[in-house]
Amino acid sequence: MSEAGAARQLVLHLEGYEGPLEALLELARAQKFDLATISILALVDQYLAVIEGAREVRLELAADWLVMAAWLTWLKSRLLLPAGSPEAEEGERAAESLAGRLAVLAAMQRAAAWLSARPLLGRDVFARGAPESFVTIDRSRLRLDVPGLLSAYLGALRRATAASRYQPAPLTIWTVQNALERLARLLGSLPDWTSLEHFLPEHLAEPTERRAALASTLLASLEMARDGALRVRQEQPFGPILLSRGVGGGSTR
Amino acid sequence: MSEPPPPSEAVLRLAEALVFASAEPVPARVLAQLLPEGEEAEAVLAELARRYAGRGVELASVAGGVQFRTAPDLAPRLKTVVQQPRRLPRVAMETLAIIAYHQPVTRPEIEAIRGASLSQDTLDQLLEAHLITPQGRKEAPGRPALWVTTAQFLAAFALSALADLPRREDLLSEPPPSR
Amino acid sequence: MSEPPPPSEAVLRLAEALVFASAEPVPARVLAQLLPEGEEAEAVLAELARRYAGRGVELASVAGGVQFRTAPDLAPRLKTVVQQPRRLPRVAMETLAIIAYHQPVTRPEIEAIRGASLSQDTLDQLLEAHLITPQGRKEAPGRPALWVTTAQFLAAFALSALADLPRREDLLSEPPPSR
Repeated sequence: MSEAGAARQLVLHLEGYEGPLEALLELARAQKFDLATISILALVDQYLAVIEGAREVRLELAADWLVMAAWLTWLKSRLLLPAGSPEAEEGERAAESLAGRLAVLAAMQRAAAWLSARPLLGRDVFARGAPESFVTIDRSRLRLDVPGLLSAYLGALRRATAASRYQPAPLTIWTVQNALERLARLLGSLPDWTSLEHFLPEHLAEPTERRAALASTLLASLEMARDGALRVRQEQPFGPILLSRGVGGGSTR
Repeated sequence: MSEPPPPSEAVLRLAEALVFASAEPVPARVLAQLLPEGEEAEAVLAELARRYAGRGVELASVAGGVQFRTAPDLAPRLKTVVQQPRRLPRVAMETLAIIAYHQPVTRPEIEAIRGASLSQDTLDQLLEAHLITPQGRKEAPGRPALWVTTAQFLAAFALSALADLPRREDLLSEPPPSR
Repeated sequence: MSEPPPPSEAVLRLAEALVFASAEPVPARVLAQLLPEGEEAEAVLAELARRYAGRGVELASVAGGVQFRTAPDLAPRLKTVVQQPRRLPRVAMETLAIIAYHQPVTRPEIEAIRGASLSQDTLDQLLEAHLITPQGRKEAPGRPALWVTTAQFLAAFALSALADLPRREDLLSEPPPSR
């Protein structure tokens, strides 16, 4: 009876809580709130009853409330097992950890209440409305030093000479089109699965150029795999990407 | 050991003027720079606090210094004349408490403690009030920002240091001590 | 007519807090709104002024009201001047260095060395700081002014003579310092 009463009350106030953990804490408070002796099992039952009740009223219950309900159902199944089994111990640990989280949240709520009860500057106490400043900042002097002078001189000379001779280094971009042509050319000569990297052009020294070429080659291989000209395989995340000729042979240009 | 002589009136006037003029809490060492040899800044401030006790304006120890503030009991009557900021919502106060006790702390850590996601609004309210500030990043995936409380946080809640907060152990069981 | 009774301590505390917390001078009529029946705002402020007379902070009558002000004799002792020397902007520093190494040098020559035009602003900054001065004119078309560094330039950089600067060859034979 009292349980149902608590449940109904919470249904009405579901939106008043920031999240399921806070609602659980509120339910725990209803159990006289001693986190050391709190009955996690009773708490789980109450929460599940609340969620069940709420679902009857509103179908669109937020995901984190349902995730918590699912987790608590799992916890309950563990807590009901005979003591001593590994599963039961797992349940005990999870229940302890839940009690610990509730205790921390309760402590932080008390801390917030303690802070709120303090005289707040600007609300309960006021500082001087018109403070006087006696600090004058003197920025009339210059900070000068020889290293600064020299580096400025060298900077000016360097820039002046660079300006007269500067030529941007040509940036080699291995386009998807390049990669498609190269793949088509090389694929026919390869009997077996071969790593994607073997299809990169050899002359790329810069790491950025290599990475760009890798991306283009991957795109090109996906393009060709779609047409059935080749097959692409990767055994595990971040593992090497392997290519081989398509079963259909595909069209090579 | 003999009792040191009480601070001179001239020195008390100077300290009074210095603390009155300043917009921020004044640390004892700032006063010390202005004092003649042999005068102890701490002793001068203690005497000043004694003289202002019970008056409409009192000397409070906050954020590592001292600051004159109106007496808390006068607030209800002053409020009608002096402008006041709006109250922080409960969620913001809880988030502030979590940052105060767990700093430096990341946003996901705050969210884990509250068991709810932290809205941008709440973060903005605390930032706007200058109560929290980011300080560095955690060396973890995504390098999330680490949050800490500010000196304004101490000043706003009349704390002289973070150590003035109730101990965590005390918060875990008993109701917080009222002061 | 009988003398009115002196203001109560409670009323003096309130007035003290109000004047302290207000950003603007407080007119007697604003205080009057807060006072209980029978208390004269003028009399309260007069008594407050009397109590603060001679202290580090005094109650001053200013435009339209009263305000706490630092006692005039203490203000000079509280004054601190914080020296924050400026750095010369990069362009000015480069120009100064070119003049130091190539003097006497004309403006077009400076521009040729920097590979950029030289604004009057930059020259003015250096002239204002007494670091450079014109000295004669070059016998060339347009007779452009020749620029040299001054004695103040040497003093500012703590050099006893221009020869104290590293030679150009010393600077350029080595790779430029990485900073």
